[in-house]
Amino acid sequence: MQKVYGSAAEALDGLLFDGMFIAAGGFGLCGIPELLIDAIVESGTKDLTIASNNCGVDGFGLGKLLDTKQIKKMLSSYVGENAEFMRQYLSGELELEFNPQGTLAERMRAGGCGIPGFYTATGVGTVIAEGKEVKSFGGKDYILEEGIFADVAIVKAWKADETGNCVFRKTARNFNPPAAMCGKVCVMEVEEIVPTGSLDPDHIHLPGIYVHRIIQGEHEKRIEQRTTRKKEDA
Amino acid sequence: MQKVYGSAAEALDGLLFDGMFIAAGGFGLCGIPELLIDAIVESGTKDLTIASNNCGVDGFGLGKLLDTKQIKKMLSSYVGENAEFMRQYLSGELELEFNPQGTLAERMRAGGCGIPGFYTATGVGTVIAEGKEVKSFGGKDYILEEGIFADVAIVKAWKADETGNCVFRKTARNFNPPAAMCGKVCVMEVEEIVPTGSLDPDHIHLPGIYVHRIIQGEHEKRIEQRTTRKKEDA
Amino acid sequence: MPWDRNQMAARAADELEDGWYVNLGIGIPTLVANYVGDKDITLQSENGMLGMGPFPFEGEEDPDLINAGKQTITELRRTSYFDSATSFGMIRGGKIAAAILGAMEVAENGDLANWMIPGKLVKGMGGAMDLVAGVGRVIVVMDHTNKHGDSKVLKECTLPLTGTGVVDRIITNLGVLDVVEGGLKIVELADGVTEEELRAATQATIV
Amino acid sequence: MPWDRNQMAARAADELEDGWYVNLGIGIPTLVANYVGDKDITLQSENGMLGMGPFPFEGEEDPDLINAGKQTITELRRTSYFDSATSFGMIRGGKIAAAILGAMEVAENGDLANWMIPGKLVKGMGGAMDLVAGVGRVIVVMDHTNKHGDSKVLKECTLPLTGTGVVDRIITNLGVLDVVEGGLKIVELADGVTEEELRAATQATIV
Repeated sequence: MQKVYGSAAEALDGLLFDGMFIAAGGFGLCGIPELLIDAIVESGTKDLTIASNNCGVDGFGLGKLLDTKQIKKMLSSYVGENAEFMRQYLSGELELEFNPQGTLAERMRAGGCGIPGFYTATGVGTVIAEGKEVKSFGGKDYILEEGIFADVAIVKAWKADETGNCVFRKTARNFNPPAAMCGKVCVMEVEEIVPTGSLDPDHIHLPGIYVHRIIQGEHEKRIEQRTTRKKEDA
Repeated sequence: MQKVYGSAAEALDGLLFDGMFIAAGGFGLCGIPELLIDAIVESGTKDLTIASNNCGVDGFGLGKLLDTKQIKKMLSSYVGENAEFMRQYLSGELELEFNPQGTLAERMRAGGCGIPGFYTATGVGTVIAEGKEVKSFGGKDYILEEGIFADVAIVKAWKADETGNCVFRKTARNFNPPAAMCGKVCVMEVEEIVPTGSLDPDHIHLPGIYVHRIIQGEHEKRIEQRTTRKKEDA
Repeated sequence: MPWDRNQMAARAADELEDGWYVNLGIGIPTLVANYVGDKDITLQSENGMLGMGPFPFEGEEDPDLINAGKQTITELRRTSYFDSATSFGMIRGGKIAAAILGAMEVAENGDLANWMIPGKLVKGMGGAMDLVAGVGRVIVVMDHTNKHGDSKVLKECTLPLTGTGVVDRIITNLGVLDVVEGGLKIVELADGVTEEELRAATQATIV
Repeated sequence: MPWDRNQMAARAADELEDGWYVNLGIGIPTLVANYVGDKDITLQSENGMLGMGPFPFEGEEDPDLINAGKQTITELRRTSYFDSATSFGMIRGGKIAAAILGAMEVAENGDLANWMIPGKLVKGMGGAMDLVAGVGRVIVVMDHTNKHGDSKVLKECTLPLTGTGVVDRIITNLGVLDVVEGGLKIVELADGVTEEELRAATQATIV
């Protein structure tokens, strides 16, 4: 069971094909798989459908795949940080399926957990409910949402051991575990690969069973909104 | 927000009523809420419906509530360790709704996550599917299972801080997080209450939002099957 | 004189009860955190955190620690982190006592529109639809009228909805209204605002 | 001579491939762990653990560390713990490559019965229904006949089912059979067992 690869390109070797469906972790630019995104840009794989809460920003994160027009369709909850996204979407070059944020996260988890559909009150009576089955439980209406099953998941963790057990740091966890779960193959990039046995088994956020290939690398970890207070305010 | 109570009886004060629905954590005798079970025995509350993977053993764990005939109905996946359970069940004194173990766990999580129903392949074509809606996804049949919403959850963790953030130890985690989630009120017993701030925010298994009342106490932690090997076998 | 942004935020903070877990939206709702005083309120950030702290001191920003508005923040002693599925599980499951949100339009039946202007603003709903469908109490904080002077408190929303019948209470620069049977009920007037002024600025039925 | 329990377990271990995550049922399947040799196999215990280790040394039993059979066990360097919902999420989601399970009856269409004898044995299915519905490959290990000499490899199961059409391969004391179109196919005979003996002990259609 050799899961550790030398580079993002090697880790993605044999997994990419035009028209494929990718689930990506991250929220905004926090906890995004920077290195794997770069490698997909490099690969030139096109007509991608990507499930990701956001689509990066212009020129960074998944925004890079917009610039190269490799994305055919996004499943996202919020794409407001990205002028190129708007341009492609409004011109009809890019398809967009809005998913409420919690619905998107749960759809990923559901896919990973072998649940093809679940009911939620989120979006009832809104445009999100259009074309979806409505069922009443206890006199209240819910809509059917389907599990997401991706060809490949690209995710980012803080540390992983050689068997793929991994831990995330603070709010960089976000969509990474559910995205990892819903990929037929999950490729993970981390800041540090540690020897197996050095992570406490009670502290592992995502067990190695979900992680098929791992790479270690340097991350820019760009900050989207740098908000601070002055020491004297405290 | 005062969540810490002095005793199991105090922590359950005002929550118990005849005919109520309780979700309980634990697997076998591992990670069960021993002290809260004792307090419910003491309370005399009857006609209980309890969702719990098992029903303890004769004279310990939920088995104590069988001895006092306080249980009307169990939702469980396995009750094979308990002669009194069999006696009451076969004589018609006790109702039993078998739930596959994973379905039971997911039903609890679903209830806690506001999901009234989900589809699973587990049990399709078996007695478990009787009376349940069947739906096809991708040409395969799945059955509809409903979320569990309990009046009270009784669970056991290893340590909790004063805001209810808690951590479990090894396989004593089991059903405790999903059971905690599905209770309108969740009462938790722990081996140690630690000051808020002493648990690493990245290591918390169940955030305090799910935990309403906490007690600390001594646990017997009985072992059901003591299996060992000799040093010379190693 | 109508309330300003900070007064609206302060008024919204009065809605919160000791021990509550609360989600604050972007804009004026964010300011509510400044006015909770001694109350024991735990703020959720729906990207995966309970116990959201203030902005970091300059130079202490952590790219792994942001709120749902993508701003750098800090943690508290009570903080816990979790993934997005768990985060929205607690929202959908009714564990969050209240959400305080901004709005473009609110209707007298509690319908809320706060995520889209067709053909113009197509950013997405983020977590707003999950929040209004899941939390215990939805409190809207917004200006009573838009920049053209048109009422944002309507008989029916004209924009795509975020949720139907979800709003419990509306706090505007002119006062506080509750969604009740048959329309809206005036709970309170902003200092110096008359009932006539509020009624004149309101398209919705006031009962 | 038919295989004994350990030979059946050893044969079942041959089914496992390097890198697999595997769930072993109670009884003979538990013995499979003794025969995986150098292969990198990670055992799941469905009560919430990956990387199940051997029994503890005497005096080192930990009540917080048990397997799905409620036996005290140990952890390994690769071990991770998780809750029951997550555990069955990975089972249901097909992340477990194979389950090796005991059975009361198997039918030629892959139906499996291993949890209940009506009016007699009412213990419950535990995680068996989830496992057979979810894992990549279901391998049954059992004696070919019951203690009365009746075949357990049947045209149709008579007992309440655990799953329909779920079994991929059957390993018995007499040999190895695969569930294929139209019935069962003999893959291998136990040492010294003839095809006639196996056919005679099998009620199911052999193709």
